[in-house]
Amino acid sequence: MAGEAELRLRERLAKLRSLSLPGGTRLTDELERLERQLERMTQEPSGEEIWRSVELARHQDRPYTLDYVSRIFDDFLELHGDRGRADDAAIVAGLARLDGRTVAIVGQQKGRDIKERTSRNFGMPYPEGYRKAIRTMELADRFGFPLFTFVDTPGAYPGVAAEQHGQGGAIARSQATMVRLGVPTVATVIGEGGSGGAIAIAVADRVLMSENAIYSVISPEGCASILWRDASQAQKAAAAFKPDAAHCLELGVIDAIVPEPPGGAQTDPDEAARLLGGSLREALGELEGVPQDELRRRRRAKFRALGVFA
Amino acid sequence: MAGEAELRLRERLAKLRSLSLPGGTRLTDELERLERQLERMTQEPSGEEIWRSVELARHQDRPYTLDYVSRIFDDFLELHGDRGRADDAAIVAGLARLDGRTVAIVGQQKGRDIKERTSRNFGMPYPEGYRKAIRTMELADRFGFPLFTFVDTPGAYPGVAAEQHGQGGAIARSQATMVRLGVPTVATVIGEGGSGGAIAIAVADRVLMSENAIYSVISPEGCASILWRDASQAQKAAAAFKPDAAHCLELGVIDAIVPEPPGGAQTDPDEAARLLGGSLREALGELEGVPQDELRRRRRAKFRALGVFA
Amino acid sequence: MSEARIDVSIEHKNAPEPEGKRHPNTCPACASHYRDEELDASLWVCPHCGHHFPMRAQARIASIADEGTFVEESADVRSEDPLDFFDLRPYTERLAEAEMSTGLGEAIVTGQAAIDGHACELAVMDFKFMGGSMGSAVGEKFSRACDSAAERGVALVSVSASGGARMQEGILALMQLPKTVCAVEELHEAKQPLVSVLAHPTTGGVLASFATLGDVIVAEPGALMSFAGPRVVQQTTREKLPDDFGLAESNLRFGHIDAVVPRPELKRYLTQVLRLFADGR
Amino acid sequence: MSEARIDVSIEHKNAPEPEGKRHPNTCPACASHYRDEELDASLWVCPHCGHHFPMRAQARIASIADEGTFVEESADVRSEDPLDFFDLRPYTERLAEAEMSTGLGEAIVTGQAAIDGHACELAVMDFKFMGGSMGSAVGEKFSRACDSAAERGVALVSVSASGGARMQEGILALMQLPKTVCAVEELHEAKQPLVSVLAHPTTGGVLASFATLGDVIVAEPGALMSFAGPRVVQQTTREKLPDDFGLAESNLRFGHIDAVVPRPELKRYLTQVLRLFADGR
Ligand SMILES: [Zn+2]
Ligand SMILES: [Zn+2]
Repeated sequence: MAGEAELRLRERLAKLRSLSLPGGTRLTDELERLERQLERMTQEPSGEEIWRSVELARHQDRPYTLDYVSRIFDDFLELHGDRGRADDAAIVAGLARLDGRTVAIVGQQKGRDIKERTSRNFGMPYPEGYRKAIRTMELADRFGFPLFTFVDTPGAYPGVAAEQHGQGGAIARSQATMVRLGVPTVATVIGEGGSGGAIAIAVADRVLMSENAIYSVISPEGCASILWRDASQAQKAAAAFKPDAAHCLELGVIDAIVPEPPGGAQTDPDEAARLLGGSLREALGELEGVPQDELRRRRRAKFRALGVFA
Repeated sequence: MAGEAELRLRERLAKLRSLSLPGGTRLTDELERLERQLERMTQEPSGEEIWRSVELARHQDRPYTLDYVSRIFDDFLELHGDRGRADDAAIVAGLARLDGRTVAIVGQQKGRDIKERTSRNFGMPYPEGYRKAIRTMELADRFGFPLFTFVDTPGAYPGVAAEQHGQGGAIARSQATMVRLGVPTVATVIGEGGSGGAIAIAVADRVLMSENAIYSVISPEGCASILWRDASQAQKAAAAFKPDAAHCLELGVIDAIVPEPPGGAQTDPDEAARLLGGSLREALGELEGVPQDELRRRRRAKFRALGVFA
Repeated sequence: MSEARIDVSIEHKNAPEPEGKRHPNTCPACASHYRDEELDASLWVCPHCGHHFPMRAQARIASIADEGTFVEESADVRSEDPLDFFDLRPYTERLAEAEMSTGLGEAIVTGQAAIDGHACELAVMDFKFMGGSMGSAVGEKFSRACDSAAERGVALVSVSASGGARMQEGILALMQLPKTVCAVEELHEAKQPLVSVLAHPTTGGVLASFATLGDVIVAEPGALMSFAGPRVVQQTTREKLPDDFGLAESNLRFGHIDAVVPRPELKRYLTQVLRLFADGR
Repeated sequence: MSEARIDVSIEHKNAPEPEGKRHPNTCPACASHYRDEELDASLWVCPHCGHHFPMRAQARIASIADEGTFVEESADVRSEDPLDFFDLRPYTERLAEAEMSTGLGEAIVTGQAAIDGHACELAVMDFKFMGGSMGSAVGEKFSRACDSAAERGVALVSVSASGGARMQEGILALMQLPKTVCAVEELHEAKQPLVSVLAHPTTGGVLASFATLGDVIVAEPGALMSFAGPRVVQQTTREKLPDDFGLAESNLRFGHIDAVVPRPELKRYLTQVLRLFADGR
């Protein structure tokens, strides 16, 4: 959908925009120059292109969290359980090494075959899953492990038991935990970034998004059935609320787009992992050495700045 | 069972013993003098006297946590729920004022009539109760409220669901939370201090114990049925493991004994509350102004020092 | 299957009446009908059966703030339309209509106030403004209210009533969740509490952000508080929903709130909470 | 009633065989019989069916520490008898007998070691010494092991096997819970992890203190880990216990441990954990 050059350009633009300019005209000039360049290079993704992202983000052969983890990290040690009531397989958590350095990992996990899909609840976590995420984040914080999260969920599970176990509060507290962490954090939306269930583990210093991933406040079908009163208008809804990576970057919601192999990550998972690995290393590199308090301050400032209002 | 003079003497002794002596002979002399005085004044509580404590500690008319809270504190606001799965009525938690100053309260609560006893599970908490305690402690810590806990439980509930919900881990984490608090903490064993279920909320800067309360590693009946293989030997077991306040003070497990009205707290709950209120104020007074880190350091040193070995 | 792995036991209790299409002043619980002034005088609680009608933001503020103490802040903050969103109608048109019909600039009203003499900050949502949905303007106003409370060293009392995030702002609406969470975190760093009052309904993104981060959380009787609405749950799971699904009373039982507080007692309750938090320092 | 208020749903799975009175080298699962040397060679795991026999502290240390690396610490710490405790026999006599029959000074052995080259501290309990019960000496030795690990900047690996607190030391035994919790807290302040391995059985006071505070917690297959033992639960509640009540496998399902690790894989697993925690700093 977008060439690598364009992605880099968008990324650079987003970074420039996020800088608090110390009165420098020079920077503003560069910003304008880059924006013009980008405009020439590309138009807005069309409705069809956006829908193609929705389809690719949900493609059954798309790499899932553990597919990336096994390719990018060494020595993955999965941790289980929320230390309270359950082990929710829709969220995987653990420790691993990246270039010899230990990091913590939290991600939603969909299943490949019917049996695994069911056992992982199609990547839709219960509150217990978010509590497992929280305790893993706290472990990372205690030992100074950088945290990588991988977002790939249609949404938090909307079931009776999930509500009774406190789905809303668990999502809120997972976000609050991420806000408090004193370690570098990098979140990547690798497939479906579905609403509250996604943001619960995505309040990170750097938020990346795979080229064909989607990130949205509601599913296209959900939006269509509420606003158009017709779930089959999903494509129209997606075109309206623009869940694609290019728009998310433009809105400042993500910091960079992770390129995928031509045709999508599912065509070449190894190459997709190589590209994602590069982006993760780059993002972590930008964060290392930043003092804890400064990390927290910048993270809060970044999310506090999101939104468009008059 | 013991005169007020004796209690004060024991208390003074316990405090002297707990000081880390900076090479001072003078203090050691005083210690010896006090010990001789105490010896003259009293013998060890006999087996019968210990059993009398067991009976009084369990007396059906004995004041429970809320009876003391309503008499000692103003403006009690009960907080409910563990923010996860349940509200366990065997533990009450909340905020209140003591002499105009806001404090946090956590305590086990038995029921007065059959219906309340059942709904409060006879004061035997589930893990959910300890999770409510933990979140209340964290609230106190966040806002700098001193914490008062009241111990009155036969023990943590030994049920299938309680085990499945992580009874052991909840008790351990409640203790760990108390170790970390940066606010003054005062625990009082007001009735039955039953084993792990009791210590879960008793890892405090000052640990008080009502004159006729008991504090023990196992119930007399449980001990008898294991060691004597006969639960009816409970009285013999109690005499052997000495759960009474005088012995707890002698062993350094508690810091002071709270006097009760003659015949026990049940004979005059108002007077019992007046006496307890005085002890709580005194204990808090000793802790106020101590910096957070120093509070934590002393608390850890105190519990690290408990035990007798060669 | 996955339901069976994670414990799914549910409990059933007395059901509220279905809403249907009635006159807004007809009590859905007992079918009594009232004039506006009657309900206004009774804090929009049915004098006959105690049912809690939805309460507008200004009425809410009047019911808890001391007379003449409320000073609105951030009144000029307005929503934009960053996505040029158009469903059956343009988002801008919906906004204009909401402003016209409610007299409010957005779905939340914030400002300084005193409750029984205790200075505090208020953030009160109004369900009538686009279903109390949270977009960038609501997120900004709530966050500024946190800042105002932190700066002035007072508690923030929020009253939520929201269907969730505002779809018309797309991903930026979702970003109001972490934004408000960050704001609450900064309030907490200033050692000031958030007292969260959940009115009917508090669902979706508002429940999954600031509303459940209250240091004290209470709900009004019969208020729905659920992340997913009953219809979504029903459609997704095909489960039979318990009669009290997501209601305040069931949330109290499941440990998610501190109390269910009837509206006539709310001011007294808030006074106690503010007094306790003020005396701690 | 109270059971019904808090969700009590339970699950049933395949039962282990009851223990009964057999020769200690007869497998309770498949009834195969072995000589000591045979079981020693198989890490006390039944070569026929995989049942995990209890393992003595020295054999455990030999099975996970690199050869020749273990240096015992606090070997001279011994229990006292602060209560002059006498049940059917004096506590001092029970202690002497335990020391004679086990060759150990107490129910825990602690010291420095290396696991596949990773320096660490070990704290290994021995169920044969008075049922692995925790009195003042066990608490002190465990706590000193935390200190030693903190000072040397290495992880602490504990292997627990315990019936709980040692009744014969009365309230002082209970105080070993907060004491060891404080020690773990000090280990954490030194940024060093506790890796907790639960062997059969880990119950009562040991489960309710350091054993469940591990940064990583694993259990051996079939190990009982419960705060209250099955008999107490049965007697108190008159409930029918699930067949896998309190077993490692059910604790994994309920979210309390990270993994069930068969004994032959334990050294490899610990190596990975130590490597990960060592590379973080
Ligand atoms: Zn009515
Ligand atoms: Zn066998």
